[in-house]
Amino acid sequence: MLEGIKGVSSFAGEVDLAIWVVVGLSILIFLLVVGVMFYFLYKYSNKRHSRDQIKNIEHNLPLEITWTVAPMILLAVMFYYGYTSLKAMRTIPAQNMEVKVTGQMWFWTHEYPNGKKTKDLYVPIGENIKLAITAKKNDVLHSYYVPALRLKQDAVPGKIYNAWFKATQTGAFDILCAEYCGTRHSYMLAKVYVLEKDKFDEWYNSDKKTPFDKKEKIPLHPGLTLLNDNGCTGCHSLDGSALVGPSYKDIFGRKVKVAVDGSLKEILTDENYLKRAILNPDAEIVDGYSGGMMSSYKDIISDEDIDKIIDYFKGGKIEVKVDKKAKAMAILDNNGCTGCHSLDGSVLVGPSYKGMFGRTVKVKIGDSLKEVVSNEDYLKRAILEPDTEVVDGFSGGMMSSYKGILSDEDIDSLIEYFKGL
Amino acid sequence: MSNVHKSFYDETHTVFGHHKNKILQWIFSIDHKRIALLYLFVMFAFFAVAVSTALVMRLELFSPGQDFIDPDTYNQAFTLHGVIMIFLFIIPGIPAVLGNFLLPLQLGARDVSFPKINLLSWWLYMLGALLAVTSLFIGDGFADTGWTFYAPYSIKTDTNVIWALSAAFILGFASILTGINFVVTIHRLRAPGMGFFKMPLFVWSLYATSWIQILATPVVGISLIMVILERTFGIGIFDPTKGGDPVLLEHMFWIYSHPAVYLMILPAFGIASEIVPTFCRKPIFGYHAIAISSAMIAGVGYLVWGHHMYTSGESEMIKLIFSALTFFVAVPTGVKFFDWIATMYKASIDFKTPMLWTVGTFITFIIGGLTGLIVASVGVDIYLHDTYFVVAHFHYAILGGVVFLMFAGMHYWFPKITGKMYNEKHAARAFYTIFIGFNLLWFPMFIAGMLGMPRRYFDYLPEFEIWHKLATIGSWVFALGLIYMFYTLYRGWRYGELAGPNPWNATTLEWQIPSPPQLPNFGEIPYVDYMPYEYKNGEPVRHLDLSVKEDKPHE
Amino acid sequence: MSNASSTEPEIVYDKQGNPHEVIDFNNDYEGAKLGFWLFIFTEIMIFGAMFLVFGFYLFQFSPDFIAASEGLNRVLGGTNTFILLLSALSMGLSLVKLRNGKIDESKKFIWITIILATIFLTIKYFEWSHEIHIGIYPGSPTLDALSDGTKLFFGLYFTMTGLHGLHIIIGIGVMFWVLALINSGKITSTNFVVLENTALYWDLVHLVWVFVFPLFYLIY
Amino acid sequence: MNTNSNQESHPINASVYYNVFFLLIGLTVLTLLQPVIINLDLGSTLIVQLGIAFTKAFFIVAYYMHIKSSSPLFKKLIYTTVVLWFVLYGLMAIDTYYRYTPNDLFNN
Repeated sequence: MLEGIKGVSSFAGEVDLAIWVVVGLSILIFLLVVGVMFYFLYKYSNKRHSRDQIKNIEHNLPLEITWTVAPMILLAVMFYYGYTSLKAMRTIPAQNMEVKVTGQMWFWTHEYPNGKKTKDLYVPIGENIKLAITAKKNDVLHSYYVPALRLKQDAVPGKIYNAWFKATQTGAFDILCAEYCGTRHSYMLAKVYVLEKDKFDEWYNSDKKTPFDKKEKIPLHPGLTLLNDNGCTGCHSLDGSALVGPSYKDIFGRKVKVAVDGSLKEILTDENYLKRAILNPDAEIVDGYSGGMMSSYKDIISDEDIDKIIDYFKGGKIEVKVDKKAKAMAILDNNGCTGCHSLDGSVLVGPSYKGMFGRTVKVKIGDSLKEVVSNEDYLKRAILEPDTEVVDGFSGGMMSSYKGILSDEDIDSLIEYFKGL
Repeated sequence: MSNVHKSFYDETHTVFGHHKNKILQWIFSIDHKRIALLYLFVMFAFFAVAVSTALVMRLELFSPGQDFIDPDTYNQAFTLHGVIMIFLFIIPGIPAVLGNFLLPLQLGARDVSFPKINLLSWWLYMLGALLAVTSLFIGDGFADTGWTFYAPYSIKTDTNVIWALSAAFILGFASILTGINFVVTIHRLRAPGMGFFKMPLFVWSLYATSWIQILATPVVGISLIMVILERTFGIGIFDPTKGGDPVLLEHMFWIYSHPAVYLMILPAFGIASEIVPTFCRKPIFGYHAIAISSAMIAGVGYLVWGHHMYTSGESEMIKLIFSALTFFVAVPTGVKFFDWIATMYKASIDFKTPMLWTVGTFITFIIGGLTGLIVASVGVDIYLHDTYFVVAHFHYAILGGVVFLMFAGMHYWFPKITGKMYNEKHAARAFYTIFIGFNLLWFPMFIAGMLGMPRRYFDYLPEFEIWHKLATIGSWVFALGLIYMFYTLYRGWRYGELAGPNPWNATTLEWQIPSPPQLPNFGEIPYVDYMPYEYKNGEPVRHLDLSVKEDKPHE
Repeated sequence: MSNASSTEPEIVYDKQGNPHEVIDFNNDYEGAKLGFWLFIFTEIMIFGAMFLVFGFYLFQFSPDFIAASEGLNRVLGGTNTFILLLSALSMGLSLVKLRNGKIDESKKFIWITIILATIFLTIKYFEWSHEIHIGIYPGSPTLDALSDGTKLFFGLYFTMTGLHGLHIIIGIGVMFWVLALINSGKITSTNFVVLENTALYWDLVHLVWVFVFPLFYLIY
Repeated sequence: MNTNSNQESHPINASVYYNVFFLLIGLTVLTLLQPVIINLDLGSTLIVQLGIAFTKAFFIVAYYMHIKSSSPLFKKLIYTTVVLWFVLYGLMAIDTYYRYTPNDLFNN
């Protein structure tokens, strides 16, 4: 539902005033001009005004000057109100919360200053929200349109344009796409939820995906929480990339060369080694990294906690099943996948996820048709290079590659999730 | 009436000399009157196609949700509707049909300056039309970009965008050639004595129109070529992944396409300026003001394109400049309307069908024009941009302005073109049907747009349903009215009474020769040292007989 | 353009009895020239629009454009500038000769123009093939790896010089047609508007290059 | 054969062509030498180069294209087109300038 025409942003008043002024003046001009015309048509019809009564009037300079100048004054008034409403709309207060809005084919993403990403926009009432609106670089034009906020700004790929608003009323208001963007243009919908300040803050500082989530966020492995809280992840990545120190990925149970007092030695990273590495990091330095970067965590992390961390390294996982499904759903939602691929078997722009895994499909490679089994490899290719194999009956060029957007881990969990659908 | 000399239906000259074959005599004719009729038939065929696509779209929108076409088909339908209506119907419409037919007749010339290029224009027009039609049936079908071809969607989509772009480019070229032809004709071939301020106002409007065609069309032509190059070679100019700026294409597109709407409306105003004095039985009020305002609209209309782009991310400064310039265009337009209405003062108005159409158009176009002021106001437009309000505004201005006046002109010059008369009573009823259908179709869209219904939506939120239902019902009434009108005209053409050279007692030169005109137009060319609309007590001051006499054959 | 049938001008008389000539559209020199000038305006609008695009990106990517301009071959570009200058002269002289009744010399100058135009195209061909050889052409992997400004510079370079080259090719075709018309006696020392319009067209081609050359080759 | 008096308009002279040709050669040499003689920044380069280009264009249009000796109509048409382009470029320049620099109205 479009939540009414009532303006709920701080500048809606100015815009509405401008609308009423220009519409009112237009109606006035219309009535005047058409009224005079009808009066003449009636009075000087050939039934009432015969030909010998005609007066050939061809000029009247004062009259002509009047009807050139008088409209200019009215037009100047209309222009002025257009200007004031634009000014109110475009003067962005310096104090604001900046939310990044990214449009992509048939999905809006809102990113908050603390990194939270949502499909709908959640804002506190009475605060200045600055929107930095853009579209994905390889995507098309969209337009961010919130009628109730009197806000509209095109999202142009590769460019960032700003808009702002201050909501004056709580509630939910529609976001529509106003610039034609292809097949599901009319379904590129989302909502702005204007919340009370404390409710917003509570959500904003929580792990909850949306303020209306009843469920707490899926708990992290306590070991990971410890790593996060102690700043370990600032230097040790979780995804295998080498930062300042070695990554935590697959850290347990591998063979590494370490430098002990200047000589190299090969050791197995077992529990003991890892414990030593946390408590006395400079004693054995993994080859390729330099010592002196990490300080000892003796007396900072308890033995008990270290065990938890090592359990995490071992790959100990909790609530894997629930976790995976929710995670996959979150990935699908946050990347707009469900805008084009349904979960229930109905065909939108792309094939449905339901029954996707394991089936045999015909795909177009170039101009030729080929049958492939939709297995892990195929699905991975379909996510990373969507246009090389297009499923028969669908058109290419609709989906952009998710290379660099989804990590391998994300893709794996998606495929895992598809298996169960 | 042509008992002295045969009409142009009976004889012609073609680009190859003379032919026995009737069809070849038509499609290779270099007679401006035949070329006008060639345009007429092709154009109305395409008009029928575009109206049908619109009816299909309205039917789909009758209720929310997907009913009988899918979103992709819908997107192609509105693109097809836009491309045909804009490039194949309205832009060439009045200049190529009525302009071609009447310009030499009103000037007292025997043809346009370059008759062969005139024929070439029609062939280019046919080529463009053919490309557009062909692309419907191959590959992924007609382009689905909307007639605006905004990048990067026009670069990414799989449909036959290149075909549609090439078609638009070729049609633009045809329109340029017509424009060149007209400007040269007006400068060179006026009857002796006829200064610029003694020309009929329809000629004035065609003069302004032709300049827009010459100076604006090349800009969009080259932009379309660059989109084609973008798709084939990836030159990067409008492609954000290569650093290009899609907003630049919007600029270049509207540099042409905004003047294009003045290109559509100016000749229509010219028609009104012909009809109003004829049926008021008195000289037009403010001849000079109307003539100069055409030129002013053309000139200022060139500098307002940015008002299509208030939300596109253009700078605030330029928004305000464009807004001010846009309001300024309203002044000469207003002057024209005030002059027409002032002509009605102390007149003796004869409500024949052409006058009915003209008065009806004044109502609809004033609504279209005033809503144009509403969307010219920056802050207001940001709310209304790309909603149904704009759709309704555009159709009130172009359908309710240009096309209605085109119909007025068709009725007005029908006896001149065919030599016959249509049935007055049926023609008037057809007008009322269309007028009611039209308002029922488009007025609800103003309200839907005000409530925030975006355009080009295949589906809509449920609270807009009532407005869509009303509009769809209106579309049926409107379509019925159109059929009624065309059928009345067809009956007139086949079975109507002979009309005589000057059924309306009008004053301009085309009424001083037989209907239908003879091949060389004029027997002797008059010395025109008088104003075009001179009436005394409701009767034309001069009655001339300029028909080609038997004893004085020309060529 | 010429119509032998209408040899006598049509004269109408005003009230005072003064004669006024009715202009015959079949044989209207001034009209033919005006028409061609209007066509030239459309060409100016086309190239003007391209320069608009060029300026738009030059403003945004000046450093990239300057660097990319450095990579173009100024010797070949400069040579081409002189060749076009010469060809514009020879085209003009052919018109002078024709109007003075020296048909053969006029034809000779048209041939010189055609040869110069062909040399221009040959040089352009070598320039382009060198750039394509080192992997610089729209959509090439080499170019895609470079900065956005460079991509746009070369995209515009190929589009604009390509469009200009296309005009030269059309010009050569028109010149052959003009030669045929002279041979068949359709263009004479008194009926020369086709050659004059061809000369106008060639001057336009030259005019465009006058702006293309410094903007692409000399902004570094 | 030709009765249309317009055809024998202005007299035409080869020496005009030669004079303009040498003038254009001179200007072209200047164009090529500018980067060698003085190294300017982009703005000044554009002013110098476009200045020379417009001078050349003036001579080409005035003499090679015979506008100098044509009827006033042609001159008026050319002024109109040139003015139109300057206005168009001006409007685009205003937009580009305000869009890509932090000087736009309402400071955002």
